Amino acid sequence: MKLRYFAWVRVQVGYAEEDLELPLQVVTVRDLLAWLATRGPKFDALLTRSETIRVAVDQAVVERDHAVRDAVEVALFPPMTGG
Amino acid sequence: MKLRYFAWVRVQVGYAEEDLELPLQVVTVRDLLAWLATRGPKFDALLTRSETIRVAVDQAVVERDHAVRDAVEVALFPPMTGG
Amino acid sequence: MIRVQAEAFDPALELDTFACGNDNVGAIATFTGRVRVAPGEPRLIALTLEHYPGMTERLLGEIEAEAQARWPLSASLIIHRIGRMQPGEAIVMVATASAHRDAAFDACRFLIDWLKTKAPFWKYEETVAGAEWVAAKDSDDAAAARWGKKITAQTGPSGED
Amino acid sequence: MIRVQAEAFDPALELDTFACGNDNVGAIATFTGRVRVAPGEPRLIALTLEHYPGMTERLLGEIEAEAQARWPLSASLIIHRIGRMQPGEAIVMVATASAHRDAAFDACRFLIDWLKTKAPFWKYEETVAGAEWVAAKDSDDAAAARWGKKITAQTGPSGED
Repeated sequence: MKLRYFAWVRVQVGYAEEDLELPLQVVTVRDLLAWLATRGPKFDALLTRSETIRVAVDQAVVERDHAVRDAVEVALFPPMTGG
Repeated sequence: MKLRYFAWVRVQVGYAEEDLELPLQVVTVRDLLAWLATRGPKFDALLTRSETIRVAVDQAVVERDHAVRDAVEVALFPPMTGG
Repeated sequence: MIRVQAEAFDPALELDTFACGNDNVGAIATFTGRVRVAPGEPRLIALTLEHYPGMTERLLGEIEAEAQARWPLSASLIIHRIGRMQPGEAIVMVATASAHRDAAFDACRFLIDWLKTKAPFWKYEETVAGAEWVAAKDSDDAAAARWGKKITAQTGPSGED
Repeated sequence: MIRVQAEAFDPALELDTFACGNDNVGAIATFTGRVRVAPGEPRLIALTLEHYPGMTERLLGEIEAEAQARWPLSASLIIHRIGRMQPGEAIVMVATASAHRDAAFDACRFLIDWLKTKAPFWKYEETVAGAEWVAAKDSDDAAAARWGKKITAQTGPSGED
């Protein structure tokens, strides 16, 4: 699965994307965020602000209980500020 | 006093403006319309549709009980259709 | 700025110079009304706009001042054509500039809603089936009414201008 | 039509070619958002728009289709810049054409309200006092919410796209 980061999430993580294999216990977006937090201080710090992070699964913004296992691409980013 | 006519009111009257001296009994817009109706069939026919006619006294649209005696210019026209 | 003119105008050219050079403008809204051929109706040949010289300019100035008082606008523009024009030509253009989009949008719509019902213009349509004066629309009155009744020239029984 | 581009664009030129040649267009509404220098705040040097390539184009396409479904539009245009830009430059332009003004206005505002909160763009501001990511505004969420929740990409817990 490809993980992509945008805006200050990208800056916090330190890179724009990575390819990952999800552990079996990661089923939903919520699980994914919890697991990411175990990957070190950068992610831990990021996820202390997790309520402001939006998640898109295969380019559609979803809620925390959405499934991620079959996704090709999951993206984490702050609320949009376009226009 | 100058009377001005616009749009189909102008076409019905047959000219765009005229100078008139008002009889003493003409005090309000309502009086003016009633008096105009006595000036011949063109005005009589016009004023059978008088509920659709708007009146401006010195370039401000007013109601029927507005005074006209001291006006410089009074205009009769249908509802506006600009824009 | 107010312009009432018999000459054709180009909305793109007007937008090009509108509010340029003002760094505090974050939002520009424009509305352009064009002479339209309605499908299913007798084909339009020309539209003629008659107006009340003097009153038009005065009322447009009041309407613009009202918009400036209601919203924080950096600039506003009203152009209204008079005389005879062909399908596709621009009849009217309203443009508003503000720091933020709500003010620009609201002021732009306020201005065109008022123009439709309160400014002394009258439309005369020539179609292949004949010619007639365009009747006022109730929907236009309703659109203008939603902005309230603050224009001084729209006074009631005891109103003075 | 949807365009997401790094190159600067000229709103006047876009308006010049928008919906031209369509006789049934009676109303054109446009909105232009520009990079703005806010008085009283640290002077802005540049604004950079980051986006999510692929998702941006898909979501803008969905939003445009939604507008076309809700209102009888003859044409619509969304242009959004990405990358770094200077004060005064246009960031975004929305244009809508319809027979009547209500449809043109409503669709134009719907599109910009959605763009502000639902399209994957993020703003980064550089000022003389430093640089930071622009925070989302509650007022923008409220503006988008007044149009209801029909965009498929904005699905709830069980939503599939």
